[in-house]
Amino acid sequence: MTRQAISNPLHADEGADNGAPPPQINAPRHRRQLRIPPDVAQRIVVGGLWAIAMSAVAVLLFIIVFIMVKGLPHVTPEFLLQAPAKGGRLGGVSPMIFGTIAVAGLAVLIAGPIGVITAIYLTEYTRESKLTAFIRFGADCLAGIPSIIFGLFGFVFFADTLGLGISIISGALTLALMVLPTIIRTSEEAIRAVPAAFRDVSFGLGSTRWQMVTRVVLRSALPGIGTGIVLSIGRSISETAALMLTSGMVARHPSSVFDSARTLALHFFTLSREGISMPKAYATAAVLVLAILMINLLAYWFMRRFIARVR
Amino acid sequence: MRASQGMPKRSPLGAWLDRKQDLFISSILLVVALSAISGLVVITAFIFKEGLPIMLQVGVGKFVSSSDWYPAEGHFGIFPMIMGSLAVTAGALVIGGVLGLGCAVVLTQFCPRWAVSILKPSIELLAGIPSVVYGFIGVVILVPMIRVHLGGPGLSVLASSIVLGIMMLPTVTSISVDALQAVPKAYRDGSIALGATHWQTTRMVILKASRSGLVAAMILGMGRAVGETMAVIMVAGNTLDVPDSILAPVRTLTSNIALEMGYAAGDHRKALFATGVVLFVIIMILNTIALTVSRRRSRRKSGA
Amino acid sequence: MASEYKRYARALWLLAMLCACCALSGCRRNTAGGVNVMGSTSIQPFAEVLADEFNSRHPSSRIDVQGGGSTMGIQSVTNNLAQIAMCSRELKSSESRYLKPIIIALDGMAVVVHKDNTVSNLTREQVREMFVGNITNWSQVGGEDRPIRLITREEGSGTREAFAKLVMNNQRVSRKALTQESNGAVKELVRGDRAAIGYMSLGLVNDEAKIVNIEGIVPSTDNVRNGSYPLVRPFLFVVRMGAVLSPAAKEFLEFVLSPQGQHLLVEEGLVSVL
Amino acid sequence: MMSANNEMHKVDHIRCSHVGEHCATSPGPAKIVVRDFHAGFGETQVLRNVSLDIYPCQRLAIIGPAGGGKTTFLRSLNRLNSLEHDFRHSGSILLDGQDIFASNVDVARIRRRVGMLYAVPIPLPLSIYENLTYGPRLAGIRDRHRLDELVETSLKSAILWDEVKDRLREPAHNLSGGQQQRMCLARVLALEPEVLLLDEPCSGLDPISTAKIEDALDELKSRYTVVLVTNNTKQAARASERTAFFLMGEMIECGPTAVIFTNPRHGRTSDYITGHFG
Repeated sequence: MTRQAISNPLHADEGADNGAPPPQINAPRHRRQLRIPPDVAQRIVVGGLWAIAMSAVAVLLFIIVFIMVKGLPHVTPEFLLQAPAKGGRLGGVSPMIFGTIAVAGLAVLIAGPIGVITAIYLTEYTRESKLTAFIRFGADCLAGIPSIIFGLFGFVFFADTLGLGISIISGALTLALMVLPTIIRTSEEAIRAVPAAFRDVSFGLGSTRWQMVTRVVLRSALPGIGTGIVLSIGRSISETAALMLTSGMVARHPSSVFDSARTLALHFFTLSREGISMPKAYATAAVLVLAILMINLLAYWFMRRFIARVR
Repeated sequence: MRASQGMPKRSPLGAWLDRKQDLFISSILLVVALSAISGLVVITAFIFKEGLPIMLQVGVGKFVSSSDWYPAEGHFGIFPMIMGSLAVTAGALVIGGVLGLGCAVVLTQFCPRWAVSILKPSIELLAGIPSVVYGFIGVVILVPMIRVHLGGPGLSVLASSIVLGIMMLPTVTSISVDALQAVPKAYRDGSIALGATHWQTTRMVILKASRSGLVAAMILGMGRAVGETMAVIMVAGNTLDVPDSILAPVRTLTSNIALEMGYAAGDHRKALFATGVVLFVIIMILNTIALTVSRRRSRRKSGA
Repeated sequence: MASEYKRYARALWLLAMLCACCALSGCRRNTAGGVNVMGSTSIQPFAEVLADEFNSRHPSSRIDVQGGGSTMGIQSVTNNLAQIAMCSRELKSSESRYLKPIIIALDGMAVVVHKDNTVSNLTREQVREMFVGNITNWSQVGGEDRPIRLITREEGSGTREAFAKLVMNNQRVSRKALTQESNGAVKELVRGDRAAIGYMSLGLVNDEAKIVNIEGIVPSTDNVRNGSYPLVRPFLFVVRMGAVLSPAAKEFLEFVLSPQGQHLLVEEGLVSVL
Repeated sequence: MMSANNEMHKVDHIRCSHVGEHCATSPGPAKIVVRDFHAGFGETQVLRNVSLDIYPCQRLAIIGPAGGGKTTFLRSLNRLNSLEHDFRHSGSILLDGQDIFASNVDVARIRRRVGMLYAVPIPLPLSIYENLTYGPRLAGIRDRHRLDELVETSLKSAILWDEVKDRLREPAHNLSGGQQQRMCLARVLALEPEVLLLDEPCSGLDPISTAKIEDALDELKSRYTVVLVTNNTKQAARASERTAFFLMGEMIECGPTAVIFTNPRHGRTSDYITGHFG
């Protein structure tokens, strides 16, 4: 019904085929049956869509407010600066803040360049072939493998076989593998969306392929690539299962990348699920959410500056 | 040569390098790409190597279709988990897909600029919230709500679908937004010029033109939902029965793996890897379906 | 503008290189004074308390406590990634051939129900019939008319294995039972659901849930220690047979079994083995 | 075919001496020599047996109905077609006597010497200044003053300098369509190319912008060899010394513009010019 109403103005001669007088866009009320005039449909749909978008924002606000109300009262300067004691029942989360930054940061530093380069290779340096389709397919499939399996792989391969031990670097490498499919796919989509004409022009002005890629394609694909990377940072920060087995649970300031470190998410998980201390758990969650809030805002601010400069 | 006198001359070596640059860079990129891809291949091989033998030993058919999961007694059947994963993912896709796509359409089509600058980052922020926090809030808020108002244990397909739907929303939205934005403005203007309303244009022109990107968004979102572990363990209930309603508790493939991996040894552990293999295959099938659907449609379109 | 952008890029590169250099210069896996303890997530919080205390007494040594689960702990000990494993289940026969278990504490297991549940005593028989699925309503054991909601732990967890052995006589737990992966999760469910029954580590129960007496016996520390309370499981530290432990590891084990160490565990709600 | 070509040469030489006043230098040997050039993509044959000379400091207009291979021909002259993986060709194209398809050729250099302007303006997502310096920078020019100078002279040549001299740092997107196209022209000129390829450069523009582009081209003809593909026969008549007519992948005829438009040898040429088809 909506479909008909909608398709009519664009195929204005449709009605004529059925012997009815040609419909006039200005007089939609006289059409057959229940028909919603397009402008009304537009209003309904747009209203509905806005409701959907608003509900998403409402969920976000609810989560943030809930965590903040429950957790912020327990977030004190000492909480941010002290190491935990008594299995987390006392003390703070400073080693976890550090560990989170180290593990997630390192993971994205590893996976980001590799993922983007792979995407560049797949889009700009090879032709569409069975192989590229296969790689894309494999990446999509891996995106759905539960992180615990990545964790086990990381434990067996990085920690044990490569002898890196249960350490920040093992955790970061495992996380890098986990987010790699996402980075590759989002970068690929972003690069593909760059108009082909830009490539033509760049070549026409005497660029090599590499110059074309770095100076034109990457620049216009940057917001899309950035989205993928921000998503990956989010995923890295919030990961628990894979890190439990690779970067470990030691609640102490690490002194090198070969030390074990516990992340905030893991700390929150232990505190809340083992029922050790709810106030500390909420406080940890509050710190975690605040940190993510800050990272996103920062990334967003950078991106906007960049886009403002480019467009 | 008059015209190019301003251009610096290259040494013969430099010129040769310039000429061969594409080749060099291409091979360097190839190495990096191959290392990334080999990483992905190795982990795939790892899963299959650990999981396939026990699966063949039990018998693939029995492993997939039996409902008896008693690892201590050597019974390995994951039919309920397969159904559980499918149910939860379908629910999540309905919720997350509708929400995510809705958000993307609003963001790209019906939204003033200032609102985009609030909406988009908040949706991306949702992606950064740890799954344990989602699961935790699910347990503390959503589960009691379902238990009190709808009955059942609260831990249920419905709870997991809602939590997963919200978790996949940012993935779906951000990729859909990119796809929708890639549609040339001329399409939209052209349609509006033909008298279509904004919504008609969106529906008939923009959504169609960006279909492949939207499908990719759904696939990636679905991948996130199928593969999510921690939040699902917390809110799904993890019973061994096939769920008979959306209020029934459910165990998914991922939660099966993550629940027991920490303690499993021997055949039990291998059976959990085999669960991973099944998960991988399911995702493969889902992706294949999605790919062929989008490809066939686009072919029919271009043929018409 | 382009050069400005390039300068940013260059600065970023430099920074990244610098970070890499720092990270690499810090490249030393100091296993010298470090002891890895890895395994069961239910023992982990207790082990952390022990390690904290030990580390503060011996600043030169470092005890690292990792989670991962009992099996991961045993695997790590086997592969030399850790010196001590924490295990909340009993060793499998294949494992006990080359591993040595050390009981560090006993953990009573409490059967817990909702605070408002009127049932306060159950026999082992009744608990078993509930978890098997033969008793399905609280009225059958003298409570309100309300279907019973079972909450169990995941297959393979130490708590579940102990429960299976001590209560279930190795009968299967009903398929309808909700499975939770931690003590805290069981507690959270029981706290909110009037129909629920579950079991968890005694040391972690607080006033949010109600502990049921088993066979009329109150699950107190004393009753656990003197053996009259039936639901007890050991917490194990596991080392490799014949492995040469580092001095720090040895000292740590000694500390755990010493009165001070045991006192810490008792404070945390466990039952001493002394 | 060859003999026809030779004939044309003669005609051209005569003609060129007539139009000598347009040219700063006298028409020496051909700048670009195309011989027996065939080209296609995959299974599709697009160009058949094209032989053509393009003389320095002259404007050659290529006209013909759509699908005649004009653009493919143009894109062959700076090897842009080689970017398509299924592009194949035979025959030769010589630029100053050098085969541009030879294996030891620096393609980027060829493209700098043979600049191209597209049918629609395609500003790169950069500022106006960066757009203009894009090519020179790639060619290795780093000197700030030299770049500034190039920007100014090329913008002046494209008759755009006065309109944009105060907004060089703005994104090029902000310009109007006609201004964008002139910026694109300036961008090519900044490379100081020897040959200019223009692919229907005015097809999307209003008459005023078209006039401005044509004015700019008129000033440039003394310094550049220009190949202009156009659908607009009037433009071809106005803005070229010689004209070639392409039909269905073949070059039907080529000669002085005045001759082609008044007294073509082939019936199909006159049909096209008088608007009977295409």
